[in-house]
Amino acid sequence: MIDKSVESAEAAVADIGDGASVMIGGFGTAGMPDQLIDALIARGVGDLTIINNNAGNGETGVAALIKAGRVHKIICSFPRQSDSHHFDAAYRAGQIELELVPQGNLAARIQAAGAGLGAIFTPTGFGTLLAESKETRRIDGRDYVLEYPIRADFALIKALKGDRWGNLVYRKTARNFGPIMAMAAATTIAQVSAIVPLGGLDPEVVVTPGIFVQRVVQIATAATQPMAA
Amino acid sequence: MIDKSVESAEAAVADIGDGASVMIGGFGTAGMPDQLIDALIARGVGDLTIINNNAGNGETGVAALIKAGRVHKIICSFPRQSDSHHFDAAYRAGQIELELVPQGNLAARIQAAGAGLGAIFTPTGFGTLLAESKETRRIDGRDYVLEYPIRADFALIKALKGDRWGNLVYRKTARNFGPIMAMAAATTIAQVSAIVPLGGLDPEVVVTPGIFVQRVVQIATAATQPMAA
Amino acid sequence: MNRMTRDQMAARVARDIPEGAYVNLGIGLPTKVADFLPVERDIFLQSENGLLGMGPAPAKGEEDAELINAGKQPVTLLTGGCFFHHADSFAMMRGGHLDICVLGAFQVSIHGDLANWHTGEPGAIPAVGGAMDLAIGAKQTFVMMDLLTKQGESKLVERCTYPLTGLGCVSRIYTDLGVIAVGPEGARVIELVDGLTIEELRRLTGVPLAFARQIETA
Amino acid sequence: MNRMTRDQMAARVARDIPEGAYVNLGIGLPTKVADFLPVERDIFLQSENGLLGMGPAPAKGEEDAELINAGKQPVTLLTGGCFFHHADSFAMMRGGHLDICVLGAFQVSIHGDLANWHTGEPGAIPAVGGAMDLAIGAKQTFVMMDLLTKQGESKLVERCTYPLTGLGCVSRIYTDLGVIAVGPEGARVIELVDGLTIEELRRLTGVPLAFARQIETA
Repeated sequence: MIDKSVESAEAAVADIGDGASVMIGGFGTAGMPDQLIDALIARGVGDLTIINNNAGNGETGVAALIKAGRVHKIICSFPRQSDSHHFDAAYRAGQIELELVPQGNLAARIQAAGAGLGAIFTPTGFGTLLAESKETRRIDGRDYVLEYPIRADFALIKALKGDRWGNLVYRKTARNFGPIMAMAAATTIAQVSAIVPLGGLDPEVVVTPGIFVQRVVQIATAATQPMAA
Repeated sequence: MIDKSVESAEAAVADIGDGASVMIGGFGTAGMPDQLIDALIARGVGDLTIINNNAGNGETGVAALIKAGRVHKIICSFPRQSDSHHFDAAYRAGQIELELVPQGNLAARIQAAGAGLGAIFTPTGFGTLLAESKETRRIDGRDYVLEYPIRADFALIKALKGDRWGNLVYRKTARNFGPIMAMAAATTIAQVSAIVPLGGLDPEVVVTPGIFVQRVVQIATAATQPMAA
Repeated sequence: MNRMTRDQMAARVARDIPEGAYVNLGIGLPTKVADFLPVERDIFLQSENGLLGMGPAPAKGEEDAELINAGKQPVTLLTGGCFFHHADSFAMMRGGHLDICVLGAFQVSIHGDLANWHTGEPGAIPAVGGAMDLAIGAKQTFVMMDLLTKQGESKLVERCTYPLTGLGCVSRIYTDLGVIAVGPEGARVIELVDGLTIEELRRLTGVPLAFARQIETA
Repeated sequence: MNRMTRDQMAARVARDIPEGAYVNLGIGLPTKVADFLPVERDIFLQSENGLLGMGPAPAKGEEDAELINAGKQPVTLLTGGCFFHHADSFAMMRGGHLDICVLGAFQVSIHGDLANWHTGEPGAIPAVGGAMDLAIGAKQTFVMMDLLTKQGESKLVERCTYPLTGLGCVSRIYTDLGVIAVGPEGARVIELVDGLTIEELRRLTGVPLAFARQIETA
């Protein structure tokens, strides 16, 4: 019997080592797998490459990971925000490397990795600083930049429900990068509000098929998240 | 009020003209929008370029369109089957042009069109007849073929339910090419078993968001399709 | 002359959004356009973080941290809206499925080049988000901005000096002083606020400006 | 010598599929492998037309024309299975998420090149389907075939003469006469049917063959 459920966040991240590349789901705090990140911080590993849309908000999640000094490099689209002070400080101190990627290229490059493509020609960023020194090509009268897949050793994502085969469904805009990151990492670890029995998810509504998920850990949280004050 | 529902299959296809490129959903007969195709045949237009996984099965759908002599070219992955006699005859008579595409490249090229990519490097087909004279590149030690998007003027697809904004859900393996073709055509026309009131589809389980669908037509059919004898 | 207020600018943009349009409103000032879309019109607001059919802000106490917009503010979902993942969301932009996006700007060139993501100043931490995807992806890109900086410099320029977001992507600029079409043929003024003359606008911007045959007064 | 029956070949392949494997069984002979997978093992069968967790054929009268496999035959879905669209389905292959695919073949070279989609004969209508994606996408590609054609020619060859499906993609061949590993180092025989000698196999195939230190008898 295959059972991908793991008893704790600590056990779920126990093989993430120094220097690993780790995709982390979430757009701001929505969909951010805080408990998995806390477990990763507790493990004490460092020199991580993090792929996330942002570079931390406030004091939790990716922000806490950066604050703890564990992030060598971050690949993201929107680091600077009103509450990205931990990233800002680390960046200004030269302690963290930044690869800035337009958000849609970030999504497309992650999806390309999951789908086994070697590279894609995307129109986004053509003629801008973010395409400097990149290969370009005019196709059918439009200009494109060649971009390469972004893959990772691990993906840490948050979903609403999962089952022991790793099937996942998400909740509202917390879905965001979860489904594509799950496809692009060698090992995908999902924290879910509830692990349901096999058959508890309608086969028509599964968003992430279990083939893309290696571990599922149940973290009891309220289904509806109150907004932070 | 936006209402994308159309009263009949005839009205839904009324602006498809001679020489149009038309994606048609379906894998074999599962997901094939037979009534839309019948309406297209009745319109009498010809010289069509058809994009479908197969090249017709038996006497209905794409097979009927080919039999009626309306197809100038077909882009597909698996034309020859035990029941593809209408295609076989047209092909042997030199009446139809065939572009054979590996099935995954067909899907990826359709998805690339929907996503606005200019081209993709795919590993499938490298070193084979189907990549002859195509640009190739070695990336990170693996060989890839450059493939271009496939887009179309129209997509005819079949879904289970739709609403007046064009949101769609599918049924079992009839989903197949529907969601990606909907994204890759200028005008997507969906035949559904039922048009439900707005709000009748759970926002978490909509597979094709209405932005990708221009017309929805209700064709009453049994929810469960009996197999042909 | 009468400078338009931010609300007036938002109402002006809203007037140009037809029923049935799929629209993305950028972070900041463009978000305000939503308040001026007539409720009886079906207009589909897309948010890059994965929702279509975005509704207004929720009532106090009804906020849901997992139902937010691109600016990470709480929103609601209209009946008939839906959720999807980030690759599909940006396929909607890059694939040309959005009819209109409305963005803020640091500068726009008379040929429609846009600069709105980075001042390029030393020490500034850049952040681009979905701006580049939106700018080049939507069928039409509108910009909403004050025509002049606080220092009185024109933000409509012959050539952007700030780092670009996209080339030749903007078709129309809605400003506090008027509405200007931009593109391959250069800039053409469509509307002017009451009391502002063509000559005055030429002087304020310092760029070549053509004028629509019949200029409306905003 | 004892040629293996098709059922014996299918059972032999099934023995090499571990619990938890994600597997695609090609059209034709490979489909039979499903019948020999132990029911107590969780093995995930993928079908290219958009399902994971494929179950056995339905009972007579329970067939559903919208629940079919890649061969367009009616199947069932196991509890815990799910549906998805074609781009996601082929991402599972091309992205390296499938552990094993099992395909039929016209020819396999000692270096793992595969030819299984087209005879190349004049007048033949080619059809490729998902064969090329599967062959190069799965982590391991197994081939199931009779070692010899009806005319007695070896289908294990030094170089394929039929049009290729993929280069160097096959790792193991399950035949009616034995099991052979192929790859960059060439072909190595792992198992032989009872009564067949190494010399005889060399003669039948005419290709260079290495032999595992301890050859099992199938």
